[in-house]
Formats: sequence, structure tokens, C-alpha cells
Amino acid sequence: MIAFESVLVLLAVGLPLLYPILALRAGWARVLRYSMPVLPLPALVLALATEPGWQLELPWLLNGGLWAMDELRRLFLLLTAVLWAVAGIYAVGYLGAHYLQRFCVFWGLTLAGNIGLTVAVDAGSFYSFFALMTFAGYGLVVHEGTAEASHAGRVYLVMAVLGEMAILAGLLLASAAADSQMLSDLPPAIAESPRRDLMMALLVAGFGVKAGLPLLHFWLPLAHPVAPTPASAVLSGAMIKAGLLGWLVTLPFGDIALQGWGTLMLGAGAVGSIGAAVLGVCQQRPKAVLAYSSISQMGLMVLMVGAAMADSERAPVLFSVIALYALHHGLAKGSLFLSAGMSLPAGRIRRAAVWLLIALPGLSLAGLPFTSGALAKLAMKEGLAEDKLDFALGGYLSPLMTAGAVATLLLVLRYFWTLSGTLQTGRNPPMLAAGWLMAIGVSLMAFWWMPWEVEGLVKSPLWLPAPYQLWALIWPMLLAVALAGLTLWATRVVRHR
Amino acid sequence: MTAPLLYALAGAILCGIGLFGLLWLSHLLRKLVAFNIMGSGVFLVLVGLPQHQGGQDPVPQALVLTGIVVAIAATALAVVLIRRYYHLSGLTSLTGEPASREGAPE
Amino acid sequence: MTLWLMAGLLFTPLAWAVLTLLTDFAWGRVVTWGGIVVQVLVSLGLWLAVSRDGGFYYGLGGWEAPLGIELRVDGLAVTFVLLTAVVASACGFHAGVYIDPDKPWHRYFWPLFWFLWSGLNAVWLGGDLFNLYVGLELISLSAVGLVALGGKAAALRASLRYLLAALLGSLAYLLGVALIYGQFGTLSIAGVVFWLEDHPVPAGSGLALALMVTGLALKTALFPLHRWLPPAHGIAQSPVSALLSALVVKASFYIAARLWLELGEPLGNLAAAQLVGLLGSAAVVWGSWLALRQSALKQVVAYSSVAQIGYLFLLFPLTYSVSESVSQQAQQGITLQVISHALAKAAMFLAAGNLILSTGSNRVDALTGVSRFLPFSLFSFGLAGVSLMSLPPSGGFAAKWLLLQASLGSGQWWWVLVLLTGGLLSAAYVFRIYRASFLENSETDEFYHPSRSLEVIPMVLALMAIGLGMVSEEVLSVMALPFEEEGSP
Amino acid sequence: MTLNAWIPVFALMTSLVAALVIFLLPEKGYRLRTTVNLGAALVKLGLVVVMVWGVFRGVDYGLSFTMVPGVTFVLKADALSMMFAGLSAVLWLLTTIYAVGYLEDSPNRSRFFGFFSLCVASTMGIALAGNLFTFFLFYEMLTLSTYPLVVHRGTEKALRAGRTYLIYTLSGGAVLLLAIAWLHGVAGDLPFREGGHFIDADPEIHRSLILIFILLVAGLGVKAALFPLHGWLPQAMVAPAPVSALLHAVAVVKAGAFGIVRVVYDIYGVEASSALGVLEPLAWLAAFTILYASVRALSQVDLKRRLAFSTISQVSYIILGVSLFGPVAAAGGLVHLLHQGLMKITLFFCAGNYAETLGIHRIDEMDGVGRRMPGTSLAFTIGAFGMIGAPPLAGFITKWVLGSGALAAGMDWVIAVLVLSSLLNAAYFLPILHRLWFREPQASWPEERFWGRLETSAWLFWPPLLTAVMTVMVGVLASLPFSPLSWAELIVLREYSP
Repeated sequence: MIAFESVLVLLAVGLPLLYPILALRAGWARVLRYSMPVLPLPALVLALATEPGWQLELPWLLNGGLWAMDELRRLFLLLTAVLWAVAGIYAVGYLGAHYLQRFCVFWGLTLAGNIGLTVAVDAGSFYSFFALMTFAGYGLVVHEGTAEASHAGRVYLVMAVLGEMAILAGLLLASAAADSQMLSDLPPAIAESPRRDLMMALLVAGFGVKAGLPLLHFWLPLAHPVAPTPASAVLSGAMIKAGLLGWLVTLPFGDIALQGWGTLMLGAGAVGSIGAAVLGVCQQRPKAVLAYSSISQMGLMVLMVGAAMADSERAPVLFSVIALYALHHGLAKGSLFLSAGMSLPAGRIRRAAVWLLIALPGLSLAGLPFTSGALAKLAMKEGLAEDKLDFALGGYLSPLMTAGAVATLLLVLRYFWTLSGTLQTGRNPPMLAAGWLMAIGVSLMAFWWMPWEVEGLVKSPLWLPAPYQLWALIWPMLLAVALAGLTLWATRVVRHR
Repeated sequence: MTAPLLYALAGAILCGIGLFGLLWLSHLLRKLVAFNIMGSGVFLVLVGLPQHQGGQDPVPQALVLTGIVVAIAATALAVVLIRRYYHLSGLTSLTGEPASREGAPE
Repeated sequence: MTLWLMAGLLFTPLAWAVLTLLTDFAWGRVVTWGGIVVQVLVSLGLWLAVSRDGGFYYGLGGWEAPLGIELRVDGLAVTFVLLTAVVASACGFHAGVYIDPDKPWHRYFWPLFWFLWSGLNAVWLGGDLFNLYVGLELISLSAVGLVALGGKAAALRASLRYLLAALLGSLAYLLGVALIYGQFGTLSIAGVVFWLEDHPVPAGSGLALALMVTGLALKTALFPLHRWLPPAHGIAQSPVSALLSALVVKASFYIAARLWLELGEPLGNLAAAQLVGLLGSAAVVWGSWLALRQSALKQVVAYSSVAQIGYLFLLFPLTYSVSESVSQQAQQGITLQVISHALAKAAMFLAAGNLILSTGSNRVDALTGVSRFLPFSLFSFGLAGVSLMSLPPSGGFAAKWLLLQASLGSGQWWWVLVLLTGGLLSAAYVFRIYRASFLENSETDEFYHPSRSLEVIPMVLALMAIGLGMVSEEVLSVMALPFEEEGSP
Repeated sequence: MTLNAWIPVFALMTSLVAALVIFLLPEKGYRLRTTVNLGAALVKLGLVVVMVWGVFRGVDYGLSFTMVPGVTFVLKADALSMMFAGLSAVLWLLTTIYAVGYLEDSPNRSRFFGFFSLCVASTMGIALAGNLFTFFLFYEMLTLSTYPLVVHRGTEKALRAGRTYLIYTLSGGAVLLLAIAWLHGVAGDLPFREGGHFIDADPEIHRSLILIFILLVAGLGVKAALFPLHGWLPQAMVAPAPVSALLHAVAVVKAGAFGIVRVVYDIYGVEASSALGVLEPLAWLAAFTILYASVRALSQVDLKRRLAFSTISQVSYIILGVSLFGPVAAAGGLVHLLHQGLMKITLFFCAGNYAETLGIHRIDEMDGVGRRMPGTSLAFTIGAFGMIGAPPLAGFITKWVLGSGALAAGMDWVIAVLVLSSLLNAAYFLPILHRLWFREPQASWPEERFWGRLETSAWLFWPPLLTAVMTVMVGVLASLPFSPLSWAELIVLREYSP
């Protein structure tokens, strides 16, 4: 059985890593294109078909490699694999001949990094995959070759390199303190080290670049919109979560309660979730709106990270919520991004259907009942409930979450608004449509069969919130709709005059 | 002041005169003569000085004989060179400009 | 056995000198090459004999000193004899091909060559001061003759200058000898030392030493008495320049060094020793600087000789009132310097001759692009240059190493600066030549190719100069052989 | 003497004999010359492999004899020398292959390859030298044999660069000689010995030892291009690409760095150096050089010049590593000796390919080259990322180990230097990579040549790719036995517990 998992994990990482070899021959462009969706499949199987707990030792790798799987990683791996798979299908239809090979090469490398970092347990290979993802991601960002893309790429790269260096320094310090190369040994060592704050600052900032922490987020609204649509989807859906995963596996959560850091993260999360929404609604282009939405959503997750820092007892519970939320957000955001590249069909009914499909993941994001969003929001609410949390600022969490929910829907509405102005009528390539449909399907349906864990947080049946919860979910949405309507009306009036 | 010492002193004076001539005079033949004068002075010293202390000594006399032979050989060579030099450049001293300055390719 | 060797060593050159007087150049060449073989074998035999049995005194024809000619055969002397054989035979072979046989006066080359060789052997082996004088004069006169073989007015002018300087130096030396003999009643250095053992040092005997050393310094072209050397060495035919620079100047230095080592301690003083060292240093710096400024190739090499000779005079301060081991190091260093400079400079002049043959000009600028056509001679030149720069593993380096050790060991660190600066300056002038040859210029692409044998000879010499460093221990060990003091006067 | 004593000599002789044979070959003997070159390189590689295996098992290779009275000539193979020897043997083979292609149809090839082999022989000698004296011997030989390579083009510019090169290196050599002679006077003939000689040195000679150390570092620092002695390196860029590759990656700069390693570890002994207080200033100097050269590299527009400044910066990593007192840091420094060699040679090969194939010398001409020459550009990319220290490439291993070592030694500021340097590296390499892959190509290249099927001549194409693959492999497989890192750890183990 171990052998099966070992082969699978090597395949999961190796397949996308070796895939660029296909680009060597100019004649293989078709193969290159059509094998894109296949690349994440081993990882998908790995996430779905194997039980967490296995590990694979690779003593020859770097400073001694160890790859393993636990519940947390499994969800991240699942998210990554699924999102990349649907984005891959979408990409088959989306991509033109313009530098196809180049795109595929970077696609494969980025994917390899993204998958690899979720299974890597030793610092060396984790950092390697992280860096691989970061640098190869540059290729996806600047792919279009426009001046804007170049600019976005430059900002992306500068910030990414700064982030990488912070991570490197942080990991170095931590692993020297732990005298171990294994990530699992780092948090306790950091907790006890006299240089704890320095290490934490480096790691928080380093991964924060990827996770779009406020003030470290500048690259995100620039890079996500200019990348080709499937790339934006994985950037915003999966890769942004790598930063989150980085925090979760390196920072000391269960070992020590850090009220100060919790407060800091809380502040950052609050600024992120609200501030990004304020900036986001001012954006003109749908993908930019979505990028800000990602920052905003990450802000909510940062809230939970902050709470987990502050209360070490509660951290394990919050971890599963964070994972759940990440999964939900990744899938929904991926679908939304993919929608941005669609063309509307001509018929009125079909048009409405498409719009509905576009809208549903968005509303899911906002916490529409019966969607993954509702579950995630409720779990989060429960996880951050004031009475169960030993955190001085616990009382602010609930209003912040509510504000976040309002902000989320406002951004989604703004996205629909801008999207309606840009979507064109025409036929979609079949693969593109298939990818898009699958993304939405996964986000809305398949989600429910995924192995997330909300034991003790949400009452069953999971998909059906209790009435009081229902109200808690709905009133921020109503508020947001009202605000949006008000704004719309106000602009009309202003414009009329 | 013994006679041998006197010889030696005379030799020293001749040396001085010869040295002066060798350095000061520019005409090559004069230089050559000055050399010979200086040589004679040295020979005088060579013969005179030892006899001043130890009486008759045959060794210096043998040496001087050899020395004279050497001096004659040197003088002969010098004369040949000076003659040929004059022949080629028309100069009798080393200070003037010779006909060809740079060494021509061999 | 030894008898035959000694006889061969001294009489072959003289006999061949007379023999070649009777022939023309081409026949002289054949005769000479035979003689060279004999001479090399004899030198080698003597060297082997001495390295096996140690040194000895040898009364020529059974006559004892002071009237007879007594030879002092020790490790150092046979080393120089062998060196002479090597360099002179190389120059002889080179000259046989290099020198134009059609010029009538060139037939005198061979007799002069042999007289020179016999004079050199006489100096290396000479036991008393007067015989050394005779040997020196023999060397000087034949050397002047060789310079004059150039035939042009400039060559005669240079040779006349050389002659006058040499004669003046000889007379100064002879005057010193006269004073010594007058003072101590002996002509052998060992005799003087012996006398001094149970007498106080007489006043004024320093003057004798000073006169001799000055005279010899003039013949060795120590700064500031060096002015005669560059024209003479520069204008002579290349094999002649090689002989002069490699061996002739060394002969007078050899005598000066022997005088100083034996008599310097009792008769000299610290100021004089330092002064000589200072002059040597000045020669190193000034000679190198002038070498750098010359536009004619052979002048560069000639001025380089002035600089290299400067090193030799560091012997004086480095052996005066220092510990035994430091003195030993200094002597070994100087010996190596003499040998390596002889080999390297001979190689350099011969290679320079080839380059001049090839480009048809003596100018450094004319070398442009020659590296493509004459890499072999150029390489020899460079290898010789390595030794002059005293870079490892050359003999020059071994010499410099020992001198450095001696300077540091005696606390006279200022010579260290001279040694290091000198090395850098010599690199500067050697690489100036190289630079010129590496310059690519498409205009002058026609070069004359000298025959292979001309190219091989400097290469062999240069390789020996380089290899000397690797075997310097063996070479020096022969010098340090015990000396049988049986014939002590 | 046994065979083992002669193996180092054979290793030395392979290239020496090759040099002599090549000098004697006529210019037109292309095939024979190539055969001799490659044959010698392969034989040498084989000998080095034999020695590596032997040294690993603890076999003694070496011979010595007295050269100058009081001084011995020693050839010896220990773990440290095998690291350098292995580097030069492997890279010589590749560089030879590359040079054969690079110099096709150019004049003076006999001269070039002759000196090239001499240069490698000197490098081998430096690696196998068993004491400072022997080291110096080959060190100077290296100077001389590289000069003709630097000025090979024979242009005014090349000759000027050659002059600068000589002024620097020969002056450095003179200082080094002084230091060695002085040390010899103070302490006698010291063989390189693991653990050094001065652990319990007489306190009276401490002052001299410190002064000598400064002189030694100054002498060696010229070749290692330590600030402020680095001026020759960027100028030497006029040399043909294989030469630059050799100068930068293998021979010259490494000789200096290797010398400093030898001095610190095998002459003074790392503990004694630390006790004398000379290591920390050295570390600061190295750190400053790392940053200074990186900053200078930013403003270079000529590709090779930028690479040159990068070399200056990277070589100081080695020195930084050895000057941090601690086994881990030392391993980091030592392993960089090899890693930097691999990465830098890749970059220079690529630079040469661009110049030779498309006539590209300046960075602003490199737009879109990745499409025309993907293989070369891939190699360049890997090399550049290696330099930045991106995992899992060779440079990352260095930085990681060096950083861990610095922390273990309690010198946290080194981390800042490493991070800053990586940032600067990224700042001057990433824009090039952007141009390579993401800019539209210009209408025409400065001078384009075609070689049929491959993007460039096969002789030029494969060496950079091979070194790039090695760059990846030594990083990814760093924990395997006989990987550079493992070997460096073996060396350090022997140095710290002699």
C-alpha cells in the first residue's frame, strides 16, 4: 500500500515536472495542449483515494527529503488538484496558438510546485516547490506580453522574490533553532526560541506576500487580471492558498498562545477583508474585482489564523475550518474567474442559464444557503465564537465577519455588474465550456462529497442550516443587496442630473 | 723613505695621471696612451711595494712581465679597433655622432 | 684521469683557438663543433669527478704557486665550468648557423670564441689573484673582439667603449692586487686569510679590497658603472650577446664574490657592504626601468642584464656580519642567480636573435603579430623571461627564494622590497615584448622562418633555466662538497 | 616509490604533456589536436576518479622531494584537493569540448589549446599541492599560462585587459611570495595538514602570524577577486568565452579562493585562525565584497561584464564560508567552490553561445533569444536561478548550508548578507531572463550564424546543457554520497577533527 502511495505521489509531482519535456519538439504542440488536464490527475487520485498518514522518505533529496500527508494537506492537495484539473480542461479550449508551448511549460512547472509544496514535509523540498511555483507563476502572469502584463509581472516578481527571501531567512533561522529540516519540528522550536518574533515576522511576511496580506498584496490585483483566465483561476484559487498553508505548517499554533501576533493578524485580516472590498468595488474590470475579492476573502482567513495564534487550544479546530474555507473559496473563486473568459450564448433562456451558473458560485462565496459558502461561513462563525475563544479581541470577530460577508457580496455584485459589461456573445469552444461547467459543478455539487471535517461545528444536516443560522447568513446579504441597489440608484440619479 | 717605496709612490702618481687621462681626454689614441701610463704605474707599484718590506722578491717581476705582455696585447687590439673605427666613421673620439646610429639588422 | 681532464679543460680551448685561426668560417665551424663535444665531455667528466671525490688543488705542469699556475678545483668552480660548457656550446652551435659565413671578418669569430672560453675556465679555476687577472684580460680582449665583429662603426664604437672600461677595470683590479701582494706577500686569497689569522689587520688594506671590487664592479657593469654594457651587448651578434651577458660579466663578479667572501669580513665594513647592496638595488630598479623604455629588442634584453646583475651584488650585504646559515643561503641564492641568469639570458638573446632574423628589424614594434608565426622562439623567450621574473619553478625563483630567506633571516628586510619590485619590473619589460607579439595586425604577415636548429637551442637553454629550480637542491649540493685543503700555501 | 605516489604526478602530466604535444602540432592538425585534447581530459578525469575513491578510503597519494634547500616540493591528494581537482577535471573536459567548437576556424588554435592545457595543468597542481611553496609554484604558473589566453584575440582592448590582469596578479604573487617566505622563516617548511599548525603557537610570533595572514590573504585575494583587488576580473572579459568560463568558474578565481581555504584550514588551522582574530575581519570583507560586486553588477550592460561582477560576488561566498568559524558554514563555503563553478561555467558557456551564434554581447540585445535558442537559454535560466539561490539548485544548497552554519556560529548578520545578495542577484538576473523568454525578438540578430539542425554548433550546444543538468543534480541530490555537499562535509569532518 505504501508503494502505491509512493508511486502515486512521485507521479503526482513528477508528471507535471516532466511535462515540459514535451515542449522540446515543435510538432508536439497538440499533445502538449491536450495533456494539460491530465497532469493533476495523479494528485487528485492521491487526495481522494489514499488515507492520510502515509509518508515517503527521500533521503537523497536536498538535505533529506520527506513527503507525507495529513488531513490538512489532503484538503489543500484536493483543492489544488481539482482546480488545476478543471482549469486545465478550460485552458485546452481557451488557449490560442500564441506561445502555446511556453505557456504549457510554465503551467506544468507551476503545477508541479503547487502540488509538491502540499506534500512536502521537509523544509528543503517545501521551499523548493514553493519557489518553483512562484517563479514559474511569473511565466503565467506575463504570458500575454502586453505592457500591462509586463508591469504586473515586474511587481509580482519583485514582491515574490522579497517574499522568497523572507521565507528563506525565516526557515533558516527556524531550522537552525530546531536543528532539524522537518517542518513539523519548526513550530515548537520557534515557540521556544529567543528570536521567535523575528522568525515569525519573516515567515508571516514571506508567506503573506503569496496570501495577499494587506500591504503585501500589491502584486495581486495587478497580476491576477492580466494573466490568461485559466491561470488567473489557479492563481487566485489555489496558489494564493499556498501562502496560507505555509503559515499553517510553519508557525507555532498549538504550542504557545501569542496574543500579540493574534491581534496583529486580526488587524491585518480586518483591514484586508474590508479594505480590499472598498478598493474592489471601485474597479472597472471584472477580474480586478475578483482579485480584490480574493484579498478580502483571504482577509477573513487571516482572521482565523490570528485567532488560532491567539488561542493555542482552539487552533486544531480552527485549522479544519480554515482548510474548509480555503477549499470552498478556492473552488468558488476558480469558477468565478473561469466565468470571466466565457462568451454568452445567443438565446435568451440559455443566456439566463449561463448567468445563473455564473452567479451561483458568487453567491456561494457570499454564503448563500445550501452552498459550500454557507457551510464555510457557519463553520467559521462557530469556530470563532466569542465564548469558546480565549482571545482578548474575540468580541470584534463577529462584527468583522458580518462586515466581511457584506463586503463579499458587494464585491460579487460588482463583479457581475462589470462582467455584464464585458461579456461578449458568441460560441464557446467545447473544452472551455466543459471546464467551466465542471468548475461550477465541483464548486456547487462535488464539494459536498469532499473529505472536509466540521465535526462539532455545524449541526447536521450540513447542507441545511438551522433557521437562526439561516437568518445570520441572509441578513448581511440583504444588507449588501440593499447597499448595492442604493448605490446603483444613487449613480443613476447623479448621472441623470 | 726607501727606494722601493719611492718607486711605489711614483707608480701611484703615474696611476693617477693615467686615470685622469683615460677619463678626461677624448681622443682615442690619447686615451690609449693614458692607459699605458696607468699600466706602467700599476707595474711600478707591483714591483716596488713588496720590495719595500721584504727585500728582493722575484715573484712581482715575473708578474710584471706577464702584465706587460697582456698590456701589449690590449694595446694592439685597441689600435686595430681605433683604426678601423676611424676608417668607418671618420671620428677619433667616442663623443661625436657616428655615421650610423642604430644597429642595422644583422 | 684527473690529469687528463684538467689538461683537456685548459688546453683544448687554446688549441682550438689556434686551430681555427687557420681556417675560414665554414671549416672553423666544423672544427669547433668537434671541439665543443670534447670540451663538454671533459667538463662533465670533471664535474662528475669532483662530485664524487670532492675538490682539490692542482698545480699546472707540476709547478707550485706563486710562480706556477695553481688551480683550485672545487664544487662551485666545476659547476661554473659545466655551466660555461653548456652555454658556450649552445652559443657555438647557434652561431654556426646564425652568423653569415660570407663576411670575411667573421672567420675570426671562432678563435675569439675559444679564447673567451679558455679565459672563462681560467677564471673559474684560478687559484691566485694574478692568474685571475690574466684570465680576466683574456676574456675582456676576446669579448671586445667579438663585439667588434659586427663590423659597423656603431659596433666598433661600442666595442671601444667596452674595451676602455674593461681595461680601466682590470688596472684597478691589478692595482689592488699589487697592494695586497705588497701588504701580505701572497697572491692567494687563502694565503691572505692565513696571514690574517695571526696578524692584526693592517691599516689601509681595505683600500686594496675596495680597488679590486671597484675594478671588478666596473667590468661587471654595476650601476652606475654600467653605461658601457647595453651598447656592447645590444649591438653584438646575438650569440655573442648571449655569451657576454651569460658568462663574461659573471667572471668578474665571480672574482669579486670570492674576494668578498674570504676577505670581506676582516677587511670590509658594514657601510661598504650596504653601499654595494644599495648600488645593486639601484641597478635592479634603474636597469629594469630603462629596459622598459627601450625601443630596440636587444637593448631591452641588455638593460635587463644590468638589472639582473644588480641582484648579484646583494651578496655583499647579505653575507657581511650575518649568521652562518643566512650567509649560506645568500651564497646559494646568488649562485643560483648566476646560473639561472646565464641560462635564461643566453636563451633570451638567442631567441631575440631569431625574432630579429624573422622580422628583419630590431625594433619591439616590429614584433606585431609574430606570435602567430614564431611561437617557438617566442615561447623560449617567454620561458627565459619566467626565470628572469623569478617566477616558479625557475632557477631564478629558487634564487630569489633563498635571497628572500636570507634578507628576512638577517633582518635586512629592505632587500625584500628590492627583490619583489625587481621581479615585477622584469615582468613589465618581458610582457611588453609579449604584448607586442600578441598584437594582431593584418598588415605585416610575411615573416622569415629561421631554421629549426636555431629555434631549438634557445628552447633547450630556457627549459634548463626553468628546470633548474626543480633540481636546485642537487646543483647546490655539488657546490657544498668538502674541499681537500692539501695544497694550502 | 609506489604507484600511488605517482598517480598525482600522472594527473598533472596528462595536461602538461598534452600542452607540449599541442604546441608542437601544426595549426592545421585539427583532428589530431582535438583527439589529444579530449583524450588527455578523459584520462585525467579517470585518474581523478581513482583518486577520489582512494582518498575516500584513506589511501595516501603523494610524493615529495627537496627542491630548493629547506623547501620541499610536495604533491598530495587529500579530500580538499580532490574537490578542486574533481571540479577542474570535469569542467576541463566540458570546456575543451566547448572551446573546440568555439574556436572553429579561428587563428592561433595551437597556441590557444597549448596554453589552455597548461592552465589546467596548473590548476591541477594547485589542487594537488602539498605545501604553500608548491602551491605558489603552480599559482604563478597559472598566471603565466592564462595571460596568453586573456589576450588571445590580440586586439588593443584585449592587450590592455591582459596588462591589467598581469599587474594585479603578479603584484599579488609578489605579496604572496613575501608572505610565504616570511612564514617559512618564522615556522619552517609547513605541509598542508588537516587541523593546521598553529593551534598552540608561541604567543611571541602571534603578531607576525597575523601580519603574514594579512599578506597571504592580500596575495591570494587578487585572484579570488576580493574587494578591492577585483579590478582585473571584469576587464578580463574580453577573452574568448571558454577562457572566461575557465577563468571564472574553474581556474583563476578558484585558485585564489582555494588558497585562502588552504591557508585557513591547513596552514593556520581554523581554530588557531579564529584565536588569532583574523577570521572575523575576513568574513566582513567577504560579505562586503558579496554585496559590493552585486551592486556593481546591476549597472552593467555587457552580459559578460555582468557575469564577471557576479563571479566576484559569488566567489566571496566561499571565503565567507571558510571564515565563519564552524563546520557547517565551512561545508557551505567549500561546496560553493564546486557549485559556483558549475553554475558560472554554464552562464559563460551560454554567453559565449549567444555571442558566437547571434553576435549578442549586450543585455539589451537579448530580447526573445529564448525562442531562437531554447536549449542555451534554458541552461542560462538554470544557471541564473542557481546564482540567485533558488531551490532546489546548487546555489540554494550553498546558501542553506552557509546560512545554517552562520547561525550555528552565532553570526546572524550573515543571513542578512545572504538574503540581500540573493535579492541583488535576482535583480540583475531576472530582467535578463524576462528578456530571454518574454520579449518579442528583434527583427534581426547582430550577426547570425547557422549550424543546421541544432540551434548552434553541437560542440557549443551540449556543454552548457550538461553543466546545467549538473547544477540541478548537485542541488537535488545533495544528500547522496559523493555529492559535492557530502564531500564537503567529509572534508570538514577531517579538518575539524584531525
